[in-house]
Amino acid sequence: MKTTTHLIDGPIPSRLISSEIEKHTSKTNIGAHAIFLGQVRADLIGENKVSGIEYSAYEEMIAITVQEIKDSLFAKYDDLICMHIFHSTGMVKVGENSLFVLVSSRHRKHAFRAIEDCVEQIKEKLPVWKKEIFQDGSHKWQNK
Amino acid sequence: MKTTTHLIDGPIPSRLISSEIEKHTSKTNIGAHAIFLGQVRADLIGENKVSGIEYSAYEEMIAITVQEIKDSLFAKYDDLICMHIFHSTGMVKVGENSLFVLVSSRHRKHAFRAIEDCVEQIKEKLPVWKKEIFQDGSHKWQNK
Amino acid sequence: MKILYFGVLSEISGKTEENIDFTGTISQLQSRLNEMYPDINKQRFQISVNQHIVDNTHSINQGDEIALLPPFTGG
Amino acid sequence: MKILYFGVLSEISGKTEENIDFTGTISQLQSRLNEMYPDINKQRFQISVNQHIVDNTHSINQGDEIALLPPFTGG
Repeated sequence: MKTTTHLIDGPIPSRLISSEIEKHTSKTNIGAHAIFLGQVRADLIGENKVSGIEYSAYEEMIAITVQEIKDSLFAKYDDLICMHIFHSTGMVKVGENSLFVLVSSRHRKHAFRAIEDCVEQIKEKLPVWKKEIFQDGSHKWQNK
Repeated sequence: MKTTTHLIDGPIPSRLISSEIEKHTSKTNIGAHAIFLGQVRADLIGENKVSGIEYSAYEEMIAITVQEIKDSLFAKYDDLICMHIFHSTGMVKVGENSLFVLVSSRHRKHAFRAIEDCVEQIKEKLPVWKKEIFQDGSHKWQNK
Repeated sequence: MKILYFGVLSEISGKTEENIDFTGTISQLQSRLNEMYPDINKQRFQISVNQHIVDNTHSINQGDEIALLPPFTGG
Repeated sequence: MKILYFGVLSEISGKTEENIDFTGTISQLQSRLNEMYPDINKQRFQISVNQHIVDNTHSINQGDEIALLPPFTGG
């Protein structure tokens, strides 16, 4: 249950997903992996189409927040074996991925519960901000 | 919403996960991917430790079943954009993956609902049978 | 008529498929199977005809593909 | 005391960080910010001291790292 906090400069490389899964081959008590990927949508805001999102983060606070999320998940889901979070910073274009969460458990039920809980906590607590960049070059800081 | 039924001979190659994600880069209405992977556990049955699982399937029936699962998911989750199922046949060793499900949706809620629903339907309806192979060479057909 | 044996049933019958001469209902097929492989009816299984699961009253035609399906255990 | 501006607040202040001479409570810091950047207090934000979110009564020491945090929008 070590804390590995990963900020990735630019989009999540798709090969990272495969390589993270491969790392779990030796953990033979795992029966289920659940993965979440957040992909940048070409949303239309008024007449402006999103071309990408620029993410910024408070790096020094992220490790603390990830540890809090981990502690809460491991307290709730005793079947959980490990979890990993990767978040992009900088520019991520439409169709690319900006968030990669992996949770692994003995049986599937807790993987399903933990993946959703984890993503909701990330949305609520992780000190990351998105700035939508439009095709015409303008931008908008996303507000909740 | 086409039916792509994939039986994979042996374990799910981890690079398949990356390559499937890459295929969705051009679908710019997708905001969320949820993935499930089933990994073979080194379970202890009595004094016998599982070394792998041998899967067999009724291939001709699988396409029909997958289409039924798809139809039910797309009827329930209108935010869903696509889903893909890959299942192993033959031998899959401990630590390797035998099931790979990918669902993609506009927003995350329906991806979370659909991935769990889909895996439960696979367990219930997909004509696949597992034979646990033990370290001493003996085997046991799994019974529900 | 072709008959497919899956899972533990392939072990009991000693084969994955065979052709048998049969017409009648699923109920009648089960009696026939009981004579051929007395241990099969100790197992729980469903029966499909041309890849669709059917009940005991269903009538089988020559040329149908029958399959004996133990509880599914994929995933 | 170091103060970090995130998200839209970095745009309003025109900087991502600066050092200011200040001791007092978070409430007093907000008054000071209001003088420095009148538009900042129109925004919703939380304040952290040394990476932990605090309330208005918290006292700031020299050497603390303060951050102004608009609502998080990661993912």
